[in-house]
Amino acid sequence: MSQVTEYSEKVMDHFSNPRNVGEIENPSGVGTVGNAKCGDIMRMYLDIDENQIVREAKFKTFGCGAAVATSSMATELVKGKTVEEALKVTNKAVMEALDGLPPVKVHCSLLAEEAIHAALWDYAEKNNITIEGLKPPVNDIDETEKFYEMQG
Amino acid sequence: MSQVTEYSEKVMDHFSNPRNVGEIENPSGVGTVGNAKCGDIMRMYLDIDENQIVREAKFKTFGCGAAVATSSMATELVKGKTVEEALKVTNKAVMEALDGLPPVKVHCSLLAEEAIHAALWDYAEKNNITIEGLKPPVNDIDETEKFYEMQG
Amino acid sequence: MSDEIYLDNAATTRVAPEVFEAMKEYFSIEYGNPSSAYRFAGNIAKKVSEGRTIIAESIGAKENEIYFTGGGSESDNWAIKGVADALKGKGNHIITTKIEHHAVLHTCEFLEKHGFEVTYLDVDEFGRVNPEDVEKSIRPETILISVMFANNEIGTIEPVKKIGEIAKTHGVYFHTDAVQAFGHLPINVDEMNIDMLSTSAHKINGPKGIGFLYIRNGVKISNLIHGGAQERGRRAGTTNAAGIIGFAKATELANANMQETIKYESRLRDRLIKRVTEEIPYSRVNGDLENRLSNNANFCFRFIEGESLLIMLDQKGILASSGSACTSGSLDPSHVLLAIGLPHEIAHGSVRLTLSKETTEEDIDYTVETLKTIVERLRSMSPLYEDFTKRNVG
Amino acid sequence: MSDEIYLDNAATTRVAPEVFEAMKEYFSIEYGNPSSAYRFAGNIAKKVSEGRTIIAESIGAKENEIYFTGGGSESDNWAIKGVADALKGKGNHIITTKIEHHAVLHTCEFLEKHGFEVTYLDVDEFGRVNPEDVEKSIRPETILISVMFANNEIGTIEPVKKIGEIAKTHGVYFHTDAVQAFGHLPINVDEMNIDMLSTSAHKINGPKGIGFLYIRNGVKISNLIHGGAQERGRRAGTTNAAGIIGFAKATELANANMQETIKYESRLRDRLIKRVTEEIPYSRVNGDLENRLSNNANFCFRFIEGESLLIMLDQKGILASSGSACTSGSLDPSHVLLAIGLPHEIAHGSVRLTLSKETTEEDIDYTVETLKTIVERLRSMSPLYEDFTKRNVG
Ligand SMILES: Cc1ncc(COP(=O)(O)O)c(C=O)c1O
Ligand SMILES: Cc1ncc(COP(=O)(O)O)c(C=O)c1O
Repeated sequence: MSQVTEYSEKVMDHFSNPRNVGEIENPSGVGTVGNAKCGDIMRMYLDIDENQIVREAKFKTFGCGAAVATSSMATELVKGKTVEEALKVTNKAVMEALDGLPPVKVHCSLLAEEAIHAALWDYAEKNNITIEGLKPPVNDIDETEKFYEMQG
Repeated sequence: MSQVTEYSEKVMDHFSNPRNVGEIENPSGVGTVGNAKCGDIMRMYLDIDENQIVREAKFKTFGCGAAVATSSMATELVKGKTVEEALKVTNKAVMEALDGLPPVKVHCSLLAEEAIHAALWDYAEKNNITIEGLKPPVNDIDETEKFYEMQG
Repeated sequence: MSDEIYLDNAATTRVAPEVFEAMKEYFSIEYGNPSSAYRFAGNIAKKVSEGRTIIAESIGAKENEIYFTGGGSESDNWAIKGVADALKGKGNHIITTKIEHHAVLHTCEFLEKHGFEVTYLDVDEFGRVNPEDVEKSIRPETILISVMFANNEIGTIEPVKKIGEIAKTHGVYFHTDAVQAFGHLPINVDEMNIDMLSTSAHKINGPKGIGFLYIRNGVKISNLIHGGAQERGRRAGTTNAAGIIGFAKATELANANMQETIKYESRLRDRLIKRVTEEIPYSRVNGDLENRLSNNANFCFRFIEGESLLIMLDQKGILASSGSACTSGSLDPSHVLLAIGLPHEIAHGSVRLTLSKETTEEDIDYTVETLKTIVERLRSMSPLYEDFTKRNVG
Repeated sequence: MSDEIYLDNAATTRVAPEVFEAMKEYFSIEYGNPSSAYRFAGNIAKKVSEGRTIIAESIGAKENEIYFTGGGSESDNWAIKGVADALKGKGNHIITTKIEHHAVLHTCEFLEKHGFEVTYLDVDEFGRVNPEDVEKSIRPETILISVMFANNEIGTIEPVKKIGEIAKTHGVYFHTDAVQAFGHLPINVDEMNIDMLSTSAHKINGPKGIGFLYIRNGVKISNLIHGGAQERGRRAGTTNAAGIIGFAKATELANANMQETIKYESRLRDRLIKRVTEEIPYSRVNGDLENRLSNNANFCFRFIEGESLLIMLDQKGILASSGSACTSGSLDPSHVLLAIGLPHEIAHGSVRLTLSKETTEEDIDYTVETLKTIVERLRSMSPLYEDFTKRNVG
């Protein structure tokens, strides 16, 4: 793979010391994207206050080094932002903040963007509001069922 | 080619210090075999006395290391022999006397045998005798003509 | 490098110091072309020929049945495409398995685009090919059976001898990719009825860029690399004398200590497998536990992904691999793990640890402890593990 | 070896000490697989990538247009068979010349057995291909033109740039076998409109078993060696890191001193040619005197045969070659000498002396003196010379 060589120092830093790993109890919004079949699942928890400001963001990720690093960076980027601003944290923004990703890993940054959107969608649904420009997340994690049936 | 490695010490000796190189003036028999196109020409001169004993044998050869060595060995082998005995100096005998030849060079020993036969044939013709078992040599050196026309 | 624990010997190995010693003068001192007419070329020709003899004898073959190539991939390509081309008048069917190396699989796929039909046999959950399946797949138009000697990912050793017998009975050529087996296991091409066999020097402490294809005398096969008359007119290219001499030395070393090495490595391997499967929950070992390469251990750890695991191992000084290094750049999990029936998500969480005789028991124990910590850490970050524990609680 | 005069540098060259130095740690110390996920593989990947850059830049190509192979023969086979396979739907005609290396010729002959038509262009008495002949041979179904950059036997440099222009105008791919030219002559694939270019490291003081094929981005070509994803999925086989690093160093050295080397070698070569043709009667130089590799001299000596000459030279410490070493085992004279119009019997009496920058003027003078003695000696044994002198007297 050679990803290690190709990962920037920032990526390696966010992989080795991921920021905001964990769960939020009773989150304002939570979203899970990706699927285990493809080897990446990201779950993002958001704590959003009454001014629509993201107070806290946490993640859990099953995936490669880039998946972990992009999740970590995505949580960092949305923290403190308004919902509207958070929505504009694109995969490009995540990549740039990480000083780039190897071409085969670009999809991880897309996943991070999707994770933010999924968490925001959940927040919007729970609060019965509409966030302009936000589309419902695609759920393709049904494969995971099979996974639990498997003997370890 | 790797012939050098594959040549026996005897072959190398007969190549480096060929015995009986040269011409015989007014030979009892002389024969030229091979053709320049294939890269080998051998000419053998024989001096045969009234008792049909080969007193002297000389050769000239255009050809590879094995061609020179087999010519040299062939002259050695026929010297002192009767015509009848000389006729029995086969390519196998020449090869054995040289401790063998690499497979791609076996044809040189055949040429040496032919050279003996050609010289004996010439002797028989000149003296109007028949040597039992001796066939006329095949002349295929006509290509050589073209050779002389070529500018050096 | 020296303070790291190298557990990726199935990917490539260190050139043994003795091998390097044997090769080195053939770079700058004895550098000539063994096909030349001068004496100093002759010395090289002699060393190359001695090397060929060592290698031939090690598998019970004749010198003139060994054809040096640029490595295992070339050997595999040559065997399969060469027979396909030579026998295309006779038939167009090839039998192989789902767990072959890509050098075999992609070659077969290429041939499928050229009018050939290929049967890719299933394997059982341990990665074993059933010889009966081989036999049942033979058709009148079958021209080649290609089954690997031992698998590069999960270490399973295939029933090559039985397959060879079947191939012989049915008059079909039998090729085996022995890249992982050569120098690691005893091989005899006659006893095993092998017609063609591929190897690669760098898997047995030899240099990269050199391998050979054994071709039984009489086998009809077209050339893959046409040109000069090297390798008896069947594989062109200026003879890589240093490579051959190094490969021969590596073969010699491997053979001299084969039984000892197998014994030594198996003990460490078994310790590794035992400790990991006992001490790390939700882990499994892949491949056959009995018929297994002595240096191979392959694990799946549920709820985590292989690359993250590899990088963390690397950060702790342990060099391992997830599946085949050749699938680099691809996001699909190993075709071998899928073939033994693992779902994608579990196959993604695999790691291959391949030992050498330089591996120590301390290395193994350190690796187990490190794995425990890393797996735990990654699980604590895994949404799959979160769901799993919540379900089990709930 | 050290007290011998090595004049067979077109066959193979000595690995330069700097090259050996650059390579050596990649055998036993940094031996990993650059396609692996761990850091120490990363160091190697970096060196390999730097090497690719050096090599790419040396011919004005991009890094991702360089594909490492096992040598010149593989590169030639790949270029020709790869394009033939990829474009077989478009056409089945290939244009090449009568003086190509066997790696090209035998590959074309193989394709002829598979439905392709090949035009083998004549050359003039100096071994030059006429670009007009190339143009005239192009048909609607022509898919490839393959003309060597410089000939390995007689040193003639072909009008590659003109041929490249013609190929481009007609929309036909142009491959050139630059095995003898790379590192010896300035090459720019864009200026010369080259689509594919074959090289081999051991011709420029690099190691054997490594070469590359340049493939212009966008060129349609099938793989020759299928398997792992190395070389961007186009040439399988564990990366030969030491080989690539050595090749890159050799390229660097060759480029740094190219003009000097050309000047130095040409002077010695011209001295050799002048003295031989002036001082040895019935001798001729083969090949083009102007467009000629700076290290190549090729002579015919009438009335004598090449192998005998070679062995005697060897006995005097001079290592040379007659025609191509690849035709070893064959009794036919060089196809190149026949193509420039020499009759068989003269072609048999040829010797190729190829210099390097380590060759000295003393070496050249000693070689001339030795040649004089040997030629005289062999003529005194030659029945052809006997006939010739008798005729001229009579
Ligand atoms: C012009 C030419 N092409 C191709 C080759 C083949 O190269 P290799 O022997 O490295 O495969 C050679 C050298 O032998 C050559 O001189
Ligand atoms: C089973 C098997 N076959 C073929 C190969 C290809 O060998 P190489 O990379 O030397 O071409 C490998 C190793 O990569 C292998 O493990």
